[in-house]
Amino acid sequence: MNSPPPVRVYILTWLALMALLAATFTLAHFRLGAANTAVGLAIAAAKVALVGLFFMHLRRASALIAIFAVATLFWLAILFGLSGTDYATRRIAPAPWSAPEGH
Amino acid sequence: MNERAGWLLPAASDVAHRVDHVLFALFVVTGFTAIAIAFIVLVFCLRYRRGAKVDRSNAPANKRWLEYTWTFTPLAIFLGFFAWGAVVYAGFYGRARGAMPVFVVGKQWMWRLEHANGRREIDQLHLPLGQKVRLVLATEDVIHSFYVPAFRIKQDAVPGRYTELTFTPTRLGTYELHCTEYCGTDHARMGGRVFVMRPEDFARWLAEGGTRPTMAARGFEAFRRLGCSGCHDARSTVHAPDLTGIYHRIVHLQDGRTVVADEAYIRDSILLPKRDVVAGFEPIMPSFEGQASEADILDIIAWLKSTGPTEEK
Amino acid sequence: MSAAAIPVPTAPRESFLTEGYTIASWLTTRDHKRIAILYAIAITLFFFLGGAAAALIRIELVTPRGDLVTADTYNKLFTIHGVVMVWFFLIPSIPATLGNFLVPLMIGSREVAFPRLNLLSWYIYVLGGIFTVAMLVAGGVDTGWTFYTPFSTMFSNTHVVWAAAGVFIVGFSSILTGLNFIVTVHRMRAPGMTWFRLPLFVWALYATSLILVLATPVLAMTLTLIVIERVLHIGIFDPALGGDPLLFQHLFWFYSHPAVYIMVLPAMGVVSEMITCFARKRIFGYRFMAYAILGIAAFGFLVWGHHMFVSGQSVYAGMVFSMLSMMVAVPSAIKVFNWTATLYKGSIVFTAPMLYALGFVGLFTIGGMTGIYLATLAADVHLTDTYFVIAHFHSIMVGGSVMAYLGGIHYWWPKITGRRYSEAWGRVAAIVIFFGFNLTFFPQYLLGYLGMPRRYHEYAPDLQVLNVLSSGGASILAVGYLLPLLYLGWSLFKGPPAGPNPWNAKGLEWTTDSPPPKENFREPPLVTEPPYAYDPEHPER
Amino acid sequence: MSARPDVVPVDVPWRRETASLGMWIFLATEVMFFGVLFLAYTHARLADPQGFAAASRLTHEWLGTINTAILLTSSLTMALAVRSGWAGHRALVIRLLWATAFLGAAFIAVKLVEYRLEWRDGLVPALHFTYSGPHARAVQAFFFLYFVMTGVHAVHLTIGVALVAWLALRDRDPSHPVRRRETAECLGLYWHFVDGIWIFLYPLIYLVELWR
Ligand code: HEA
Ligand code: HEA
Ligand code: HEC
Ligand code: CUA
Ligand SMILES: [Cu+2]
Repeated sequence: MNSPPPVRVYILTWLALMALLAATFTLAHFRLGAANTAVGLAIAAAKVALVGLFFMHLRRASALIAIFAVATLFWLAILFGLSGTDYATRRIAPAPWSAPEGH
Repeated sequence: MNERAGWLLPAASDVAHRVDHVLFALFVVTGFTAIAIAFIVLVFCLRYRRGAKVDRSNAPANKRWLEYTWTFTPLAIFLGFFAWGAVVYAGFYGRARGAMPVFVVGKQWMWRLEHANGRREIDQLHLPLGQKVRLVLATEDVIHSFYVPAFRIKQDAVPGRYTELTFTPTRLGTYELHCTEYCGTDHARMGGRVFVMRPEDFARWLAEGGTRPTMAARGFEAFRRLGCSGCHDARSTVHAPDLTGIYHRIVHLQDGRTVVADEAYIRDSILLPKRDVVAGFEPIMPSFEGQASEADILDIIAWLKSTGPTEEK
Repeated sequence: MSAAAIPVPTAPRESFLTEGYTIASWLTTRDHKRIAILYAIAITLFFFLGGAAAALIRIELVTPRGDLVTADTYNKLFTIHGVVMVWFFLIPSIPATLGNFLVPLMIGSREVAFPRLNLLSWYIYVLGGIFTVAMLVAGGVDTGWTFYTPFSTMFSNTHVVWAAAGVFIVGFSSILTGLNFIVTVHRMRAPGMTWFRLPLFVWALYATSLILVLATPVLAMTLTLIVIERVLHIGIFDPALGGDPLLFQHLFWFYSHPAVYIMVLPAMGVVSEMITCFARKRIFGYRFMAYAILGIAAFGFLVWGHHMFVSGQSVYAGMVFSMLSMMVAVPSAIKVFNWTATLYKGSIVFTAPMLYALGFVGLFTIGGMTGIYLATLAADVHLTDTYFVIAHFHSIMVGGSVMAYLGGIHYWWPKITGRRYSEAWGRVAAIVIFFGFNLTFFPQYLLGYLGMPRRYHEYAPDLQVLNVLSSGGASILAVGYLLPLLYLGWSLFKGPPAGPNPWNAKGLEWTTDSPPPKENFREPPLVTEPPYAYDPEHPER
Repeated sequence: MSARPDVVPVDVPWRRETASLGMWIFLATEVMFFGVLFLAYTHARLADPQGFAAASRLTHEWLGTINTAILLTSSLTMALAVRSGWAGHRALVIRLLWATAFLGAAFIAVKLVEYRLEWRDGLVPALHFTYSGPHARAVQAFFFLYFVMTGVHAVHLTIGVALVAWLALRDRDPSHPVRRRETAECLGLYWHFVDGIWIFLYPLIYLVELWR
């Protein structure tokens, strides 16, 4: 935290972000099946990582803050993961149902 | 009617006994532990009360082995109960071969039940002794829960889908039926009676009401028996169209035509699926020529009609 | 009494209470101690509001027929009882009153990290409360505190939107309190106050804050979706649109199960302080106790599906959640055993706070153990949504947390007000509450096993005896809760001065005046010893 | 949200970063807040992947892409504003803050144009929904989530723009130090977080089966 990081770092990060944006937009035009979504999300994760590390200065932040950042994502993973145990293993037989009058 | 003899709840199904065993074991283990803890606390409190002349030297502030003992012993006990409970629980949802289906529809604030032969009852359920029963539950409005304390069974009826439950009544008598998922004003009054009868009495009773099962109910069975649900369930991994409410819907076909899904279209889709392939789907549906009887097809159509929003309020 | 050893304490001339006497000086204060008192007043009001609803519920249930109130009124009663008791009383109870008052004192700080935010959180709480009371006046809400859809979104004709808004708002007050405590504990500790010198109360509040911060937003967004669905008639829980009502349950319990630990962890912290003090002994297994607190907080997030065993959730998910529920019970067991072991070779006095603490240990154990019944899949199928569940959670929340809260109020009363209360009355109240509790809720375990569903205002006539017992117990309980109001009120004006440390207790909060000065400590404390340096062989030290 | 360093008696190492720690914790709550919507999206999309693809084709992916670029750039200006604060360049700070606020406002403007187009096309569930092609149910679910998610995001961004503008105005006053300012740092964190949410929204909304 002594001297601020050089401006160059910021510009390079921004360029990388723009490049990734172009990449994700371009790749989406190719038919990759399920990989389309995977690639889209992976690139998004990479972009967020760049923003976090360089714009939000996670790279220079204290361990404590890094732990909080990671823990948050972990908790989100719990929400997705454990509700996933239900949705992944549930078989649904749809039944007729309609909303009441006025809905 | 007073089904509880003294303060004991009758156990009137195969499931009930198994659940009671688990509960009894829980009661013994926790009861013993609770009394033991209370006893130790009492002894300490009396013995080490302020002013009592006792040896207080070298009072320990921690002991590793003790901590590990009282970490892993409870864990082992707890996991034991988990495993036992899970096995019994799985039994509720096991394969229901040879089970007698009963359709249950919850509705604010009553239960409508329908037997395989079409006999309907409201807030009452007649069952033959010793016959395995499979309840298929649905609801017309909010979530309800079907609860027969004497059977120790309970299952929510969830909007938009069917849920199931299997058990065998094992004791003659009349038992309470409740709704145990809060469903609005008369939630407390949404209940009734379950009558477990001798099989011959049940057969007689069933014949009295001798209507045929509704076509839709049979269609639902056929839809599952023939394997249609394997592809057409919303959650199926096979990419096939959702058929809920298909009747009278406009369908876009692969070749650009649009048709209205009437009886003939559905019939063709079952027997000659390659003819009208729906836009956006692969033509993987096999023909059911020879497998699905004419009666099946009519039943299925009736069933599909009944899933529509406009039909049958 | 150890207080006899102290020369005849006099009240300090200046304290945070003498900083200003106007109402404005209270309503604009940034002093965490004054904010704690603002909270205490507000939550006491809400406790009696929730209690009044409970009283009406129990009176209705004296007879098996629904003769006192209509079905709709009854439904509104238990809903308002649940909503008020959970969100407006128990969740803020210990954290926002005792926690606000004590955390900075215990870590040797002059302030919380964000004093203005702290005051803001009180105002947000009040705003949420206003919404809730307005909703009540306008006619109430009848969804149950769980807001299950599609009932709440499409079928209820009551003020769901207002109720949800009230809870949504009060959630932000929780979040701000939690955020404040986390940063305070990380950043404001006095020199020498290392993590393993923190009192367990601080550990407990730290863990609670983590839960508040990570779970509450999920509730907030879920309630928002409920409101949108109700207002616009479209949403993601609507089965007619391919939505899933069970998704709501997942989201609700993702918050609400951790929330039950929000309600019990601070109580555990309070009890740990009191047991060591009145046994004059170091807490047994300090580190295990601290880890157990963190363990409960973390594992508490993994078990929410145990509220959904018969809901139509997949069988496998049910098994996963059942197993994880068993694991989260282990740290609780560790705590019970360590409290017990703390008594060994202690020098125990049975003051009022100690009676509350012992009551907590017993009733928490029973409530926790019945939690194990419910976590056992097959047993839960029979017991879920019956009075067994009601008895389970009241054991922990009323027998446990409310007991601990009252105990804590007694224990720190001399510190907060600078005055002593009547010990004799304190003990009487503790004993009345303990007996009232047992008489109220033990019959309910039986009722549950016998198959009496919850949220019923009518029931089978043969269950009347047990219900009458329960209602009788509730009236004793009501007396027990009114008593402290009287003698603590008396102490406020007539109680003798307490002196800085009437219990002869350890911990930084006892080293300063009672009531503490505005800046907490006359000079910045320096910590040199581990917590709870009690010596049972020399209880007077 | 301001820490009060003046009331802290001794400066010990762990007392630093008070406000930014608070901000990070606040962001944790925000992650969980949005997490619910992402979970709802995942659930609805897995229930009908084709429907979501069809719906995604009704969005304006070019506007979405341009908006992403705008927002990423605004993150750059914001980060540089914080950095210039550390370096002590007051004039630069103010200019960069205005640039950030401007880009944020531009994003919202584009978003409004998009909403307008969707209204015209009858894609606004509950208020003006006329779509009746295939997968109508899923399309409706998609657009419901679309409006909730982008709406909540836009609200966050609007708050961000207001705060950035406020800070830019305040910084003209020379009595405010630009150097050690946790307010600006926290605001920066918030801004980048809002950006991060959009980064995930972008592929989930605009790019589903774009090759169709
Ligand atoms: C403060 C509140 C609180 C706490 C701490 C707990 C703690 C626990 N709860 Fe409880 N619970 C609620 C409040 C709470 N609960 C509420 C409000 C509901 C109902 C909500 C509603 O539907 O309205 C509920 C409902 C509820 C259910 C769902 C019931 C149903 O609706 O079907 C379940 C199921 O698993 C459950 C389990 C547990 C378990 C396993 C614990 C464990 O954490 C308990 C661990 C503690 C111990 C086990 C005791 C100490 C241990 C020992 C002394 C060791 C020795 C013991 C043995 C060998 C057995 N709870
Ligand atoms: C957080 C805490 C909390 C607390 C402290 C309490 C406290 C009490 N609760 Fe409550 N309860 C809940 C949380 C809590 N409850 C929840 C979450 C539910 C579920 C709601 C739902 O299903 O949605 C519930 C539901 C619930 C029910 C089930 C209703 C039903 O399902 O039909 C019952 C029934 O006996 C009950 C009773 C009591 C009693 C007797 C007390 C007593 O401890 C209260 C004692 C206090 C007083 C009595 C007030 C003091 C005195 C006065 C105000 C003077 C006037 C009093 C008299 C004239 C008697 N509660
Ligand atoms: C192997 C998977 C599979 C099975 C088994 C199957 N289907 Fe299909 N079905 C499909 C697919 C894929 C389509 C869409 C392509 C087409 O129209 O052929 C389809 C289309 C249909 C349609 C037209 C749907 C529309 O939206 O217009 C109907 C009606 C239908 N099936 C009924 C049935 C019935 C009744 C059965 C059982 C007797 C059945 N299907 C069994 C895969 C299956
Ligand atoms: Cu139906 Cu409760
Ligand atoms: Cu729980």
